Amino acid sequence: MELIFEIWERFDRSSAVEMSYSSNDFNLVLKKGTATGGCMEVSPVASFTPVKSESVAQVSDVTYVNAPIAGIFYRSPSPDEKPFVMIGDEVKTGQVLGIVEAMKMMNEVTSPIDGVIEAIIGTDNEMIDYDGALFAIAKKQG
Amino acid sequence: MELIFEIWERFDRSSAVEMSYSSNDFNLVLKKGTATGGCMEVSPVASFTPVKSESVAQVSDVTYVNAPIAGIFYRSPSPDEKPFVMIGDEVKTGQVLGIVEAMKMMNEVTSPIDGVIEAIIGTDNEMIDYDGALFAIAKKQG
Amino acid sequence: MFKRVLIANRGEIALRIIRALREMNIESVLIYSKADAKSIPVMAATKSICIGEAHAKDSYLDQDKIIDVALKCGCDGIHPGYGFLSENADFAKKCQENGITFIGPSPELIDMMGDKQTARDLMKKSNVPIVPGSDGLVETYEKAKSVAKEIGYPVLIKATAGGGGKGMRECFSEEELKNAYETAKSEAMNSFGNGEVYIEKLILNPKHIEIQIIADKYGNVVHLGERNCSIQRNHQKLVEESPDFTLTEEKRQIMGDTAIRAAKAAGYDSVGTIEFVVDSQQNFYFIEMNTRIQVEHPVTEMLTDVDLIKEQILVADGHKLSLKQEDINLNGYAMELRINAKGCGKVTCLHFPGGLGVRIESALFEGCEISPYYDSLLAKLIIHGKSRLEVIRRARRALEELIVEGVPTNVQEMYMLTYEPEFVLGSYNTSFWNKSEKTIKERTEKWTCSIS
Amino acid sequence: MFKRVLIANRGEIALRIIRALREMNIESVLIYSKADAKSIPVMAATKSICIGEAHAKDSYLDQDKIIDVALKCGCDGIHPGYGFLSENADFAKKCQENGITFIGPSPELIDMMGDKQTARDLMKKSNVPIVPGSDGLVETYEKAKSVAKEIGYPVLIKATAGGGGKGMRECFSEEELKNAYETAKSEAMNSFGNGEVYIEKLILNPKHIEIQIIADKYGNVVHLGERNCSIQRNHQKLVEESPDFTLTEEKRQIMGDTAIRAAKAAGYDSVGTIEFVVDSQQNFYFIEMNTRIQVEHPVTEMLTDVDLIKEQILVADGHKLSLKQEDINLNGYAMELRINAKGCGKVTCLHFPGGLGVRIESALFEGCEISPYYDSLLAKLIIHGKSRLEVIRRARRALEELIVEGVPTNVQEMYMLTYEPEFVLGSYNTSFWNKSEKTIKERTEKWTCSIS
Repeated sequence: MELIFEIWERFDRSSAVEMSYSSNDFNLVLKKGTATGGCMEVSPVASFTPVKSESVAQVSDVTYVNAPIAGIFYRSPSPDEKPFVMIGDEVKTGQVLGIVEAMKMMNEVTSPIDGVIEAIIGTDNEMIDYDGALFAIAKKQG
Repeated sequence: MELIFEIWERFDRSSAVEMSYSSNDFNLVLKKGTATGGCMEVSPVASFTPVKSESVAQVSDVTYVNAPIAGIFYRSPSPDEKPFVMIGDEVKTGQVLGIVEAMKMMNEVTSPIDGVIEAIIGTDNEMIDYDGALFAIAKKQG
Repeated sequence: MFKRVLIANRGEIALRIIRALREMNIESVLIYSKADAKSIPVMAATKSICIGEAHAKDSYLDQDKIIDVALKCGCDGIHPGYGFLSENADFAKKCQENGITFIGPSPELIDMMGDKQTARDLMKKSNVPIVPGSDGLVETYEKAKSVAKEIGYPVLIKATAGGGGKGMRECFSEEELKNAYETAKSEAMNSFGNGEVYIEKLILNPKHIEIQIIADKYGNVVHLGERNCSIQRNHQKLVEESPDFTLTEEKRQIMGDTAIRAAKAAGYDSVGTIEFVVDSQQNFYFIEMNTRIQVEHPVTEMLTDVDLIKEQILVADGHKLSLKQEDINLNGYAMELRINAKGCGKVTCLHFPGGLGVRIESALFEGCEISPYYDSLLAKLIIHGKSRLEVIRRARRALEELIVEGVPTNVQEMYMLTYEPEFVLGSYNTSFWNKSEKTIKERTEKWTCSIS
Repeated sequence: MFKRVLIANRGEIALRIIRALREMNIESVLIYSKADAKSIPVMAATKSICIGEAHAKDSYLDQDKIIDVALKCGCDGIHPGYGFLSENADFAKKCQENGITFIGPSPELIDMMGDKQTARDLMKKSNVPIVPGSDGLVETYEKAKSVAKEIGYPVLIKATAGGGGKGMRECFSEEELKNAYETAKSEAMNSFGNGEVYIEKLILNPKHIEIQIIADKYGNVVHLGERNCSIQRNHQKLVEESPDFTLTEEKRQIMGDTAIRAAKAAGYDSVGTIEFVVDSQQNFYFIEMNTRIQVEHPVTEMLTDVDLIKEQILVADGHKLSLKQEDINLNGYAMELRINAKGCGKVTCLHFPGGLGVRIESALFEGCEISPYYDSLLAKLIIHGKSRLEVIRRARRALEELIVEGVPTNVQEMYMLTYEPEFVLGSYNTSFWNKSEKTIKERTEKWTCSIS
């Protein structure tokens, strides 16, 4: 019995969360409070998480077009010209929607579907993250 | 039986939230109420919480007799004499069950009900916390 | 050396003492109230005994119960922390009578320093500057006039029976004196049935500067520099720093020597603090001595690398002071920011800052309950750096990293405070909070959103 | 002064650099991978840009993308941290070509020190002791015999094409030499198709001791004492301490001066570390120079009160070193314990120790995911104290307070390590972990149970 208590006391003093012991005479299992789930929500960083894509995930039948690379997002081919697309425009698969400039390369961003521009999420002339959402396109019905 | 309660008491005092014990004679599994649920339960100190009342709350119709003061618990009036009560004894309201010695005063611990001693939780001759459980008494039926 | 020490306290200071004991290989026995059952000190101590209900009088102030537990658990020392029984001479005496070492000064010293008039007399005898005054009652206007002339205007007329500002009059010139004297007297008579008044010099907007000292039982005393504790709200310190940015090296020396003289005169033998007010001309006057470890002791620890709790325990145990005055160097700058709760609740999210020059003293944990029974101190953020500006910038980034959710706190106010020009310049005095509170609160409201 | 610095790193060192920049009033731009989107550095930086997928080659090692982001964001400096691009001369050169200051030494210096033979030659010329050897190929047994005789037994025969222990033979006497020489040669021939070998003195169970230096662009160099990094598992450091407990003051001086000489010979101009092996007679031999900030730099910071990251940034910006050798005092003892993950998962409960002498460097938070893509370092526990024993006891109590749940860690092993007699005595060398691993693991298993 003394042995059990000695083990136990050591266990308490240690930061172990779980232990088991078995001998000819007995088995002993000890665990400390490691509950599961629920905790991540109050984590300090949950609050600074960029949740753009998630926050708009409720809208169904919408396809997001994301940046293929981190770079500067341009809505028009050159400063003097009109934007490639405006909200409400119908677009075809493969149609150029914008440009992301990175490492002196102009990377065209094209539409993956036929649809209507629902939202323009990227800001013209500003840095966009890799895989950051640029456009939301509503699927054309029927 | 004494052994179980000694283990039990140790469990309550310890930071473990769950334990099982098996020997030739018996198996014992103890868990604290904090092992499940949300985030508060995974806090470092939740594990040290004495949750006596919760852990035994399943057993119905049992009344706990707690220490009125922090002190040394004595099961008998003097070292040479027999304990006031043994497990299984019938006790009457007001009957002396034990003594807690504090500040050179002998504080009698009496039964609040008519019943049967179900468990002796306090350890003879050892320090007991203020309001720490000493006895469990099963209410007399009828 | 002590074998087992009982800690008659709670919260961060209990944890601080348990840590020191653990590092000294001394066992710790913590007494606690039912409200503190789920607390880190209870977990961290070698043994913890619940002794009563939440109200301090039933637990942390219950002297007999505490002594009883100490005896039953075989403790040979009791550390009272700060607050509670730390400056209670009766308790120190009871420890003594029961053969337990009270980790602090003797009951006689606590008594002597606890009595303002005795302390004042002792200091005067020891050539420690005290706030000039009438040294006794001023029975007539004529005497008032001569006393005021002697100590110089402005003066303060105070009723011996006074309190809460009643029977107290500020007086800036002889023209005002007659009226002030009579008003104070009659107000005191009306309010307390006792018209006795005395006169003290009025120190306008002083700095509150204290000198940390440590003394052993053999008459050795060293001082560990000053702390500027002038940022106070209702006499509650909010920020403490060391060294004081505007104190000259010469004045620092003189104040340190004076503190040592005061401690030696008292025959002091533990850690303690000599508190002074300092006027705008750097004249300093003794106000009182704290015969305990103080909340803000870590500020001094950061500068001197002296572990004050360990030293306190060692000198209580009869060890000779290992420090000599010439060993004490004030290294860089340090500041303590007190993070206080402004209400109760459960801490739902907790994240402490870390990194170079950041020390946290706190017993908080995620999920803990802030109860209404005890003081509101949640955490002490102690910042150390090479220059005062580095410390301020480090404090800002530490406050930015600090997250305490679920309980309203003063974190945002402390952050805004670090941007107040007077604070940045280090030229503030005890009027700082009253002057700055409005701006700080407005800015806090403007830039943050309170947890509702 | 820099206006905006890009940090090309992650985890605790990214946070360490962001904090320093924040305290210097310099904006920080962090590049990060998708795996690190929910991380404290991403939150703490002034601006954070996701540049690619989790694999380092798509993000933290993608030089062109990093340079591009730095240019687009108007950064005038790039801090590479440690690992990743920190010792990549090409990257440093690209920074230079794009008008961005690489916060580290010049590409030429990185190249020179990265090439073992060039570094060895430079050190030899500069009178820095190197491990004695054949200085080139040993073509015949006769030459082997004369070289071995000259440098003294034991010796190590190494294939130039060798690796992984193949083509390597230890040899303790001339009797063993012929066999060892022939075996190494034929093994190298069989394994690598190249039978060329050279000979080096075999240093048995050396200490791994490194000297921290800092240099500016004007030829000023100071050293900041040594770190003993002999506790390693598979060349991965686990514990680093300073000062080394067994090094004589005289030897410390000589090693420090040697490190300065080595840095000056190289024309070095940033923070850096000169690594030595030290045999049981305290003979020391240069092995390599690290041309970056190291994981264990906080150990030195605790002793010297020098903020190495800030100094590194300042000298990179062309500031003259503000430190002089005579200003550097090693104050007390410090130790770093590396807390590593032994698997992946989500941190479900986190509690860091605090209090006097405890510094945490970590980007952990409750709820964070430990991903398999990067190194396993979770937190650095840095302990400072007046004596080595105080540091060890403080480390124990800090490890007792530390809670990291949800991810398997080495916390228990580190705790058991602090009780190993050889560790407590401070007399260990690089053989420590191999000798002690079994005991430590057995004890860890005996007293704890791993999370299954």
